[in-house]
Amino acid sequence: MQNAAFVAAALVFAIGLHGMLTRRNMIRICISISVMESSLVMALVAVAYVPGGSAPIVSDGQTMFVDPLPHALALTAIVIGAGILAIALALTVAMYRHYGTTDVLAVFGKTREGQ
Amino acid sequence: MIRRVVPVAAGVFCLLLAAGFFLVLRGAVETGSGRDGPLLRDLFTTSSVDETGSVNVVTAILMDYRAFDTLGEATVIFTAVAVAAAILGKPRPTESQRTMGLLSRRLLSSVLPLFLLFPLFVIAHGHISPGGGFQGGVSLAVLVILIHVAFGDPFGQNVVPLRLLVMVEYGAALGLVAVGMLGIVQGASFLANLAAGFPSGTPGSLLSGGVIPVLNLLVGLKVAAGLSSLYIYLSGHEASRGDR
Amino acid sequence: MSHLPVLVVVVPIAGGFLISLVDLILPSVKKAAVLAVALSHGCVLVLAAFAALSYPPLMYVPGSWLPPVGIALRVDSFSALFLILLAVGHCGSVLFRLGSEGSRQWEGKTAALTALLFGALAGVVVTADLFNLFVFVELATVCTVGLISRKQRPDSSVAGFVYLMIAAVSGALLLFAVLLIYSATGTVSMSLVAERIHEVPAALHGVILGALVVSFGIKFGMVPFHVWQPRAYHAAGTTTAGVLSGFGMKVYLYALFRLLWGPLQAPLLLPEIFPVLQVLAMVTILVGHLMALLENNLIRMLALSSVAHGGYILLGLAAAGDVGADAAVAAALFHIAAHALMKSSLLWSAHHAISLARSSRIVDHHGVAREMPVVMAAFMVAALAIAGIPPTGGFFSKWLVALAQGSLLPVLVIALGTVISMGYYARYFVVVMAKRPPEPLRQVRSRSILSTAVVVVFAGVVAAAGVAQGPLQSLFVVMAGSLTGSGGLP
Amino acid sequence: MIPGGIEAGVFLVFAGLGTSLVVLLVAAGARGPAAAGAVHVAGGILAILAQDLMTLLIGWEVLTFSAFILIRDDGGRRHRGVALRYLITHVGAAVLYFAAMVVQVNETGSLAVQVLVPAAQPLMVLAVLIKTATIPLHTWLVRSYPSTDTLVTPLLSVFTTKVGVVTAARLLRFAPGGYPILALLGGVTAVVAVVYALQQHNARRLLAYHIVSQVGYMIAGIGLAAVETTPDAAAVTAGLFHLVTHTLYKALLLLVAAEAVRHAGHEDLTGMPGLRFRRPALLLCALVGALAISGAPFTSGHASKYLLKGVSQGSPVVNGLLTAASVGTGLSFIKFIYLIFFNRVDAAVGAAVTTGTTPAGGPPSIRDRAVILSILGTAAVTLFIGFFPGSVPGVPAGGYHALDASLGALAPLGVSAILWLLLRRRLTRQHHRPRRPRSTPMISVLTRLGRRMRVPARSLQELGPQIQIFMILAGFSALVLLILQVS
Repeated sequence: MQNAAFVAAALVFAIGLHGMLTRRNMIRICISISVMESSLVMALVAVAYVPGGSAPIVSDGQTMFVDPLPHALALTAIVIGAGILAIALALTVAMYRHYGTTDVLAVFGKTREGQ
Repeated sequence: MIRRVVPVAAGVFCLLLAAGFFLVLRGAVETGSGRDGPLLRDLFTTSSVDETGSVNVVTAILMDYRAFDTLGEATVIFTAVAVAAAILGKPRPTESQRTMGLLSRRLLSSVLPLFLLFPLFVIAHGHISPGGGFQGGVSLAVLVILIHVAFGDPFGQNVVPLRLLVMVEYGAALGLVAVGMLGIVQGASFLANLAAGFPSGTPGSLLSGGVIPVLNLLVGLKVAAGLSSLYIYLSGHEASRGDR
Repeated sequence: MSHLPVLVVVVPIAGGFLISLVDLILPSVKKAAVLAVALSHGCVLVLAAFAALSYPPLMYVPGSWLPPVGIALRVDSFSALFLILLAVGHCGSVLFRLGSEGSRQWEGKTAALTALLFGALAGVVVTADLFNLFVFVELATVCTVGLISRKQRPDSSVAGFVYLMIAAVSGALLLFAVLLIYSATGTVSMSLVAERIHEVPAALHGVILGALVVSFGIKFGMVPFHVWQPRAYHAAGTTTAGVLSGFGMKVYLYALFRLLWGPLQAPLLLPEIFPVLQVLAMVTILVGHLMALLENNLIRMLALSSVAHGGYILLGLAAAGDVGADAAVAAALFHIAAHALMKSSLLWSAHHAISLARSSRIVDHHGVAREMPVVMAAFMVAALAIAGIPPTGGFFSKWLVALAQGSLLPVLVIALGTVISMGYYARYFVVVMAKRPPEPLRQVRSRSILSTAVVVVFAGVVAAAGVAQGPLQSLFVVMAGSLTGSGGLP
Repeated sequence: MIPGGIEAGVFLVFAGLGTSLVVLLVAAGARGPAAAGAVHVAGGILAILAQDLMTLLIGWEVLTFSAFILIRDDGGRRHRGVALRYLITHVGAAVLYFAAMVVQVNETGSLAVQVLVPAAQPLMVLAVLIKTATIPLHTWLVRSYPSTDTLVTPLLSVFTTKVGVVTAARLLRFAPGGYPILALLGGVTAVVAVVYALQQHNARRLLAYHIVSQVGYMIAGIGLAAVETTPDAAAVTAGLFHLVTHTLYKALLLLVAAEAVRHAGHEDLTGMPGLRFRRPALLLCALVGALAISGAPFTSGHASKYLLKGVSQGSPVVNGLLTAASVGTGLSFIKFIYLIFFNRVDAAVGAAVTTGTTPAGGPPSIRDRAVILSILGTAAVTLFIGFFPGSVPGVPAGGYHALDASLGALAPLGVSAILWLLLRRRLTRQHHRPRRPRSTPMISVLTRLGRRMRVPARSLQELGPQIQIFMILAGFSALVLLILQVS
């Protein structure tokens, strides 16, 4: 069960990384960054897994809980990822306004000429 | 040729890395499960209700045990909005009145109050049920975004002006710090909860958990205001050069 | 008083919020607010540093929760140096900006972002919790991107985007390492990790170490992870580049020191890493200097020189591989302190030259020194120091780093680096001291005494540090002892 | 603090000659160079007074940077390049010194000035060879010294190379396997530089090559100290005594050259107007200098060369090289005196090569008086040392003026005279375009390499962010694999 989640996390990581390395559209790169970070969140959640554990909300009769700390860490990591994604998108918008394209290599070529 | 080879090579590279990722992670978890001694999760789940007054252990960790992290991440959102504002400049709503169809608008206007209710519930019950400030705040931001999408930017700006959002965000951010300082004023430490003498209430009821509900509310407001202003910055066009 | 470790983080963060609010509702007092925030942060930092020096280490637990469940903050005499540097950097940069830029520059978010950046950096210094470290590193990243691309120029957006992509990889590696540490040891508190890390198998330990080294290597510009740096500094402008290179980079190096000696116990458990780091440091020095030699843009040249100097500090770190090698850590600390002052002084005095010549290309700076002799004299003193010419502080820090090396090769690399750096600084001197500028310079805007004074004081302190190197060195040895002596965290 | 023995003599020369040359600069109205020159003198004095390696290094660096300013001061584009190369070369020497110092301190734990440990010797040898402009590392000297103001060159000639010699005398005993490599290098330098000097037609460049050659004598003397057959103290004394005498007469000759250049308005020896007996005092002083550098009896140069010959008895190769160099030196200075004072120049050619400053005319200015005064003073000191070598502190008395010694010194000069008669036409032929010495190979290789690397270095930066991310991840994988390998 846990291993399956790890495999899924690893695959999502590979997908995100592949997108980051090969895509030229900046919005896709932003999405890839986000996907890559989600894979770590998935791994965090999978690490927290305890066989037979329930959600960490204490109520009567429950004694087995999954590990709550990674959940809290995952929440924080998600929010931080959202902040970074927002800035990446803002930069994409700014560059689109200047250059009229979201192709990262084209933008790079233009700044090289500008220097 | 190269265009075909590069993605494949990158794919192989990524898969290799992913395999390493998996192996290492499994090795780490096996090492951890082989370790004896007290487990941190038992520490949390057995004592968090008494120590924080919050039934939801995740919220207890976020808003009490590791509230300092939460201050940091709230600051990240704050900073992200500030950076987006700095990069994109003052937004101006689009001239065109692009809105959704009439039916959707009518439906939305009757459902919107309910939409408002849900995030508020999530925020208020953050310490006794799944949810909390972040989740509620994000839902609240969706509400604002929905107004913009459904009724057009000018209308949305009229209903929820950017200035108001920004003020709410700054106010909530300062409020977070102020609640933290309250702990110091009370003679305990920064962001202290029950240790600073705040009443814990009955665990499981709405008014319990010391400052946790307050923090939830502040974080919820901050995230809601931050994310919706981010949307406005991203969707609005830059005031054109001639205006400056 | 006992709340100082948390105040060094909270004051600038609250200050950042406050500056934004003041900007919105009462713009007329913004300058005063910025100055007040910087000065109060400086005061808190210095007080915290001195408190840590007199009775180390200072522990603090926000929310009164002790480490297994809560986050601990920790200030010892090793972090005291960095706190002082941050105080100098925050107050210095704000004073410099106050003196050097017109009122137009005070609109926008720069001031708030600077305060938040220094808050985040202080957080990295004081925290004793791995995940908290991640949060503050990411906060610093976000502030850095904002400062890089705030100018709304196309090339600054590109530089910001590149930095963001690379920082995302760096952040992912850091989070990955934290995740591995948590799964393997069941805690994210540095002191507890330090107690349990020996149970972790060597292979896993190596992966964690590699991830952390690369993650922070990206941030401080270790070759070959440095490629974002010249572009980013060029886009950020001299004032911000001075902050990032002078003070930001040092904090990431601090984190690397802290992690290697604290939670990872690398000198005890994985001493094989240090020769690897030594090779990386030598490559960093040579590549940084050589690329700076080829550069014809002043800011990019200085940025690449920063890369090389990160290598010197790393060389000190690598030499400290033996347990208790306080001398090497002290040498690295000396170089950190000296380079922080030298590089910010260089970049900030370059600010004047660039605004005078309206270009950051070196060839456009003909005759600049004749227009502003005091600033350029400060530049030259700082350049002599950074190249390592005795008797400046920069020379003694290099000397101590070289003395700590076990073999001859790193010493020769240090020596070669000095020649190359003297080459590019001398080329710049020759240009600025030329007689006739080929084209008329801009009408000199009144430079305030304040910004000149900041530059001159920084350069002067570095030059004078050579005279006081004896006591300084013993101070740094004490600081290093608190990192290595107790084997890390208590 | 004040050193004893022959080093006291070096100190006196540095302080006395340096100060008077700075005063000369002040009198000549060159305020900027005078200030830098004062710093230069201070650096030299600091170096000779240094009791530990660190202070000595500081002295080196002060000398380097003040010399950089002195050379660069003219501001012409070519001079800037020369000054830059000077600076880089000397910083290179200083960092070799630095590396040697690190090794020394690591092994002994002490910074005191003493003979270095064997591991540090090769580094310091390289540093000293650069500093003393030993062939083939001499190009910085012959490029930079002739390009400054005529009155600055004497000042420059006093310190930089000489401080290198003093450093060698204090720190170096380099003879791996019993071969006096340093001494041989010095001897070869003495000969080769003289051969180069014979080809020169620029007054100051000729003298610059003679500095290289004469410093080769000193290095030969000091290098012999490492050989077992020679007593250390004698060899070092001989080398440093030659330093003292050479510094004085080379300053004298450079000042004479400055006067000649002022008269001619240019520096081409073959186009000098032939002063003859219009300036008898100048002629006499020039003769004193030329005889001294050629080692004629009863001159200071003879005394120091006599000591050098004494210590080089043990190694005939060095002795032979030094003698050959003496022949060349004599020949070169016959040419020097002849061309300045007795040449009948073709008026048309003379006018054609005349550029720059106007020839002297009218009543002598303060500058002229000051220059004459310095020339006379230096000549007097040179003569005094020539007659009473024992008066220099640390120098053994007696034996200099004995018949066999004098005849031994005259023999090479006789050969020079014969060669002069044979080769006069070739040596004094007019050259309109003298070849400039080529750049140091190290620096030209570096600049060429830099130009080649610029394109790939930049394109790597501009390839786009994804390549960089790939590099980061590949670096990460490599690092982890490496750690796993070693652990």
